[in-house]
Amino acid sequence: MNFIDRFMASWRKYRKPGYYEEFDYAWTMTIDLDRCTGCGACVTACQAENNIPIVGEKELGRGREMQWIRIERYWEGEYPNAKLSFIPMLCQHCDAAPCETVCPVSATYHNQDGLNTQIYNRCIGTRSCAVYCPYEVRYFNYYDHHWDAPLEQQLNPDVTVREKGVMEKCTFCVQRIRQAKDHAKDDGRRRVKDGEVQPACVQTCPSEAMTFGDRKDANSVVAKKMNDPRAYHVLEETNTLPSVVYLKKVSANAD
Amino acid sequence: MQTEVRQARFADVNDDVVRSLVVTGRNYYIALGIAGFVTLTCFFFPWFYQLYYGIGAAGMNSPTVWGTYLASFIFWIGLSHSGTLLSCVLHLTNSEWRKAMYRSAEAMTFFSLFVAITMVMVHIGRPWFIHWAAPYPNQMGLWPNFRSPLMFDVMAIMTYLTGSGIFIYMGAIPDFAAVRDRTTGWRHHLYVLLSLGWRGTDKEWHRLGWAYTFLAVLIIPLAVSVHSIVSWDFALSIVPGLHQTIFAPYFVVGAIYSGTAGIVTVMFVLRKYMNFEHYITKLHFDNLGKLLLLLSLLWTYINMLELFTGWFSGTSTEYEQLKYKLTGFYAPLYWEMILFCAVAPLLLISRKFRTSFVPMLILSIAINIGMYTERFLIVATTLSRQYLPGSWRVYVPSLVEISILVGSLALFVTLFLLFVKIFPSISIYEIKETMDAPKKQGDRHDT
Amino acid sequence: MSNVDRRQFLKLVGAGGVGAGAGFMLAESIKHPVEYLIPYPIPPEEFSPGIATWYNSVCGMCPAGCGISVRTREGRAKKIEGNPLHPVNQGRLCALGQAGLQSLYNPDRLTGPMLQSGERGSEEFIQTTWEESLATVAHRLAAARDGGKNIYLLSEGVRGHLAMLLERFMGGLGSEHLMHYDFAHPHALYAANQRLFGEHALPYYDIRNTRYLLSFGADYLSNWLSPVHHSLGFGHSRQGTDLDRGRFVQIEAKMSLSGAAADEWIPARPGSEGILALGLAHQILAGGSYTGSDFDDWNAALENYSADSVAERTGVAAKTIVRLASEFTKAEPGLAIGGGAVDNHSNAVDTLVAVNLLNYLVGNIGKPGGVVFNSDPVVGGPANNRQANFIAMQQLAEQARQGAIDVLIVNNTNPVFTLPHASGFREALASIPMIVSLSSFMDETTTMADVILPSHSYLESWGDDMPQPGLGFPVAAISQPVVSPLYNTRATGDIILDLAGKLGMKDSMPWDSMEACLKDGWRQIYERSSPDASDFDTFWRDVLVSGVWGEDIHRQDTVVVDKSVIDNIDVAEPEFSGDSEQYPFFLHPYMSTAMYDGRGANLPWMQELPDPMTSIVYGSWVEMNPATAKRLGLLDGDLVSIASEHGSLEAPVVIFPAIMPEVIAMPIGQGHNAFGRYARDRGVNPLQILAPITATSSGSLATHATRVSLTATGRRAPPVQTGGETRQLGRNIVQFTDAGSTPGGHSANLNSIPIVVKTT
Amino acid sequence: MHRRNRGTAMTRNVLGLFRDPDSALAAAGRLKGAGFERPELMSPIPIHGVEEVLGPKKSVIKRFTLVGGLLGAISGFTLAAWTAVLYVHPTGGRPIITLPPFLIITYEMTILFGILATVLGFLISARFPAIRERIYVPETAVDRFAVVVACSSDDLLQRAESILHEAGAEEVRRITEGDS
Repeated sequence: MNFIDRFMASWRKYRKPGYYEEFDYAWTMTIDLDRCTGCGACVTACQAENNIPIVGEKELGRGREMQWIRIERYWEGEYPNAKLSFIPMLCQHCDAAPCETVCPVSATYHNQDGLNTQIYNRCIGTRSCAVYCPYEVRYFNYYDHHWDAPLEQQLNPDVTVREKGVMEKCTFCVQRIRQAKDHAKDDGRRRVKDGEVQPACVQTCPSEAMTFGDRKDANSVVAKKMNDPRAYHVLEETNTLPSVVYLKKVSANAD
Repeated sequence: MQTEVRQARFADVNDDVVRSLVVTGRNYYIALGIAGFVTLTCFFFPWFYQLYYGIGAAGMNSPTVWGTYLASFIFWIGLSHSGTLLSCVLHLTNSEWRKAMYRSAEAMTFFSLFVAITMVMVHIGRPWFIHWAAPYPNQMGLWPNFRSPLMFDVMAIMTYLTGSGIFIYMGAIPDFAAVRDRTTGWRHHLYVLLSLGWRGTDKEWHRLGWAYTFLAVLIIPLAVSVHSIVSWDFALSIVPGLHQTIFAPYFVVGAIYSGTAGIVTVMFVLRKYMNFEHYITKLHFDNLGKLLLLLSLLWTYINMLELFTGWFSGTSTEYEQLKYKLTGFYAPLYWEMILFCAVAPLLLISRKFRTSFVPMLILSIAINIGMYTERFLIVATTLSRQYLPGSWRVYVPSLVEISILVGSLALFVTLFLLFVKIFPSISIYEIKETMDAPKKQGDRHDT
Repeated sequence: MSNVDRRQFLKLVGAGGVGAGAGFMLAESIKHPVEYLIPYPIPPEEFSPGIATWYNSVCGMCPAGCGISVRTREGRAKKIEGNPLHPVNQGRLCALGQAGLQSLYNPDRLTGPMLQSGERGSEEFIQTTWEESLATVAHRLAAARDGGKNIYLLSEGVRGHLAMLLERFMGGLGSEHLMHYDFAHPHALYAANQRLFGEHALPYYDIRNTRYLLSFGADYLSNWLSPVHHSLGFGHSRQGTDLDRGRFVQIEAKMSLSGAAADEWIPARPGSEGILALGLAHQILAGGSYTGSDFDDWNAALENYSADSVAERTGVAAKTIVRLASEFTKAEPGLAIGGGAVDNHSNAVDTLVAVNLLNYLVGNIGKPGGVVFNSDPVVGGPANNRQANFIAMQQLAEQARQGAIDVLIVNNTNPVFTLPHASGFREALASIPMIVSLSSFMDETTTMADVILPSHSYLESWGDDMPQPGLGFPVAAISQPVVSPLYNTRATGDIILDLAGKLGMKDSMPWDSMEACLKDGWRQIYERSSPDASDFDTFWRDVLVSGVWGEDIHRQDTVVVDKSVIDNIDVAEPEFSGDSEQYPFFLHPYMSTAMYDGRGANLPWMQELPDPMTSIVYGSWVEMNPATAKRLGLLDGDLVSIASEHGSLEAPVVIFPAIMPEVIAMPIGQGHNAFGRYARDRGVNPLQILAPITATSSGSLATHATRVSLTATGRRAPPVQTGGETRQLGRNIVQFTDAGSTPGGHSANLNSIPIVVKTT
Repeated sequence: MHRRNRGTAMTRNVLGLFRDPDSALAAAGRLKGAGFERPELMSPIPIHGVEEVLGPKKSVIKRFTLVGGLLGAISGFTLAAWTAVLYVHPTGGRPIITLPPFLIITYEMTILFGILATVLGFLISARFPAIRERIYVPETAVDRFAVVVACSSDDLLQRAESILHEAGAEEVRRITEGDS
């Protein structure tokens, strides 16, 4: 009887969907498209922070760019009323991530921070996650990349360098999040303070279009921004429950 | 038909089959040599090159991370649906005409599965870790992710490989016994082992019959599930153009379609070069032709459905996908596929066509080219046109990919050539069953 | 906010990976920076491996002078971020600034002093020692000085104490020929300010607090003056306040990054922007909001700038002009700025005067959200009066051709690349007997040098900086070495001091190192600032920790425009080279964040940073209107040859929806034939085919005054693009709303530029 | 095949070779009728109607298949679910034990085990592989049909021989099956 109870208990536990509501954190990024100028500072910041390889002209020509965050550009209208809009596109760290379920070896899964993690040394390179991702933000190492000496001296020791045949993507600068949590622990705090940790892109954004924080904390900036009427998810219809929230651009002919 | 076969006597069957095994002409060695050489140069060499430098050797790019390798994988899996599945169905419906051809058909299944699995190895980025996708206890305490459609694949294909392997072997035990007594040297020993000491007693026949039937019953749903699962690799994604409920039947039909066409090709070759004219006859081509016609119609129907879904959905993603398929970068391939797989097979309406060998051969090859194109398009068109237009990019296979595709064909041929020298490539006892057994007062032909 | 005070410094010290150790490190590094900044085999105890150390310094990638915090681990620079304490960029940084790491660790850096072995431009050099090379140069300089021959020093635009050192050095050599050369220097803007406001300096344009920005061609978000600061202001004005959302209007012939960010992009005929500005001024006066005593004078001066005539001359609809004028007047405050193309037409000064006039007429001079004048730099000399315009450069070339120049010292500037062929500058260099280059890269100019004294990267050297334009209040920043020198190079200041020593200028330059010089100079700051730092060393250490010093002083001056200026206020028709039949197109060369004036081309990150507007990486291209392309039967990726009276180039076509049909645009920065593996032989340099037309009364090169012709080559060379389809196809990826503005709320004031404390 | 008949005498058998299945079957029937223990038929092709003559045979294979299938179903689901719990990898917002995919795994494992069990059942019930020597005449693999009957005594041997001859056997042999 007792056994049955225990069994049923754990059965119910493991049958429960949406476990991500019970994670310690729910790291969230908001991107205000009305502020974004498309300058690309975030792109370079990410490359510097995360040891993203220099792919080279030839490989870029073959469509193998490696930028965990990229600026997509979309034109509206024709001359003289053409308008250009930018949208930074990075891993959305979806709570219902299509890429996670498809990986046969669990190389990508949801961790306790609510991050969509990519475990490089577990990846066997089926590339299915990249296919399943509707945001096209997973990048594959088609070759072993190298840095012309002494460029490699710049490599960030907190981040690994990926080998060929491995999928990689934005991590929300998990190394910084870890560090922030350690500091919090050192200071005897249970949780990381809002604004205590920022991914490289958010940190550098010149027009302060991006904010980062924990949406579980109702007072956090991101939580507030998520209540902004302009807040929306890209590709809402795919129901991936992204952790990246965009704020609508205010259209020119508003007034 | 029967008239043709009646001339041959039981003994001749044994003679023919044993000859096909032990007597080996120069042409065979030349063929084997060429096939082996091509396999080595076009398959293994480029593959090792790719292993060394990375998947970059192939032409895949950022949105289109899947390419011809996966297309080949589906293609070979599809081809594998010829044999065993067909053979099982025909066995359960006791269709006489099956018996001359099912052995080689099943062999096709087995080897195309084998090639398909090697294609997976070629496809993935770090094949040296492929064992991580197998469920085995390990010091990491990590198990594969059984939620993944790719894991369904692993399980299904492994089962299918085992199943069809056992099926083909079990059906061949009596034949092993038959050739065992006629061969010498290493062959004799080999067949002694393979035949397990078969004597052909009524009890053994009885048990074999039962087991064989059970296997057949088990393998039919298995085969269907295998290709459904392969289709789910795609359909379970949310990629516009792949995320479709029709995919499972679509793939299964496509698989049987290309598989049947494959059988026709192989039949032709066996008949021509292994002197099985007596056993593989117009009858078989006629029936296979009818089957092909049916399948092509089915296939066309499902294709039309797919187009309709795209058009009817009205969503930008699906609609662009459709437009791209019909008029985009890959459109020529699409229309080539339609021509080969939907239009050309209509010729099969005429019995004359069905029963003439060379045209059937040509058609069957055309169909499989078309079917390969289909698989390629399924991967290429959809992946290069996904949700974010900003990341659209076309994909063109690299030389390495093409060479590996050719090489995989050669690999298949090599394996098959080896097979026909070890396995009785037609079933002796079932051929005999199709001939009418000697009657008590039947004419006594001298021994 | 008084001085950026110590408590904030200490907060910074306490912050993140820096820890007390860093404070100590900094204190120590002042004594012997080199000893403490080596990546050690055996780290000393106060240096714990795995703990990042942050150093605040000044970005050297462009003249904006942003403050940076460099993250170092085990003595190696890992990441450059903005210095949160620095009021210019407040912790933010542009792409180019972050790529500074790659100029430090660039594989093509010069590793030691070299002497030319082959003939000029052959790039054949032999390694030598500092002693030898310095001796050679010193001897040569001494000889020239004593022989009364001409010595020229051509430097990048330097500020602070380095500028002062150069002044004294040239003074000591008895030479007047100290020239600063920056390609992007807004000469015309200075001249315009001189004419209208009577001061030869840049004011502070307070984009942050403006509610309506009228930008005449100024790409203020990517390269104009201080892009990062402007971006901050842009973001804040857009969504940062409870006030009405700031509205941005961009007037230019080709949509720039700022144009894309703007709410309204208005194409105006090239060179006619000034006329448009005057047209607006006319409307403002008509609107009657201007109540100055000189109203009538203005009215008279602007009478023939009615909306219709202006519309006819500029190609901007009359009703648009009226609307803009009224919006601009109503906005509180509105701000008009001019730069970029506007700064580079033959009538640039007139135009910019007209633009400034708008600010004057709506009375936002010296107000938050308006034009605020800067006080003089606190240390070092004012650097801008040394800036050499195109005419000066041509004179230099002329002098050289006449053999009147004996020694030319080039400090880290690359005129051979940025000046048009027509200037004959490169050839002129050939006839200078002795050229010394202090560049740290083998750029085009350095290839012409006889002696190369490679200078440190800015991340290896001491220096200080007063950002130009200032922020309306004095700011000074220290740049300090964050890593030990990688190679056998020396800081520019130290090289100058060495030479000075060898030339016996000890009395005017008594310091034995740049650091000493700085410390000396900063004593003034210490003294003038209310010393809540107990003693100078504490102050100095705090300054090093924070990397920046500021003071809350504001000028309260009112501008009165002179009658004479008013009377002959006018904008001349722009002058172009080449007749409109043979050369039907206006060439619009533009700078980008990544390449700037070409200095970004040797940084892989910048080469791989997709151009925001076209997503192109590596290489050059020419942008044209779809209609134009259609008319010429050109497709994306077709290779065309662009010919001016002074040369021709080949580049692939990129069809660009937001450019005037008679204008074609080309990015500046590629087309190096030296400058390292990443830059060399890649793309083309549009500057080289420019006509040597100068802007009247500023003498700067009118880079937009060249007409060109297009001819298809029949070949294709599609540029490498990272982006695909550029339309949304109704997929609502970028979504729009009109519920953007939230009215009401407090008014911002200039002093409250937030000083964010970094928490990492 | 002479090798096959070496060894010390244990039981003696009579073997009759026929040219056609019907007469062989008839002969077998007569022997059975004459009270011999169940004769054994050897043929190149399965002979139909054996059950009618020599009585029905029962095969255990179907039980094997059934048990194997069930076993497979259980172990399949257990494998998926238990390993998922063993090392929890939350993915895609799905529950840890996700039924639809796990049922597919279950399905495949059911069939796999079913197949293996069937084979096992076949081997066991048909007494394969043959370790010990068995009576065999190679002609039966070609076009002859043999009836083998075990006889405990000489007169039984003769009777069997005579019956086979009457039934029209073209050849009758005595085979002494021995231990090998």
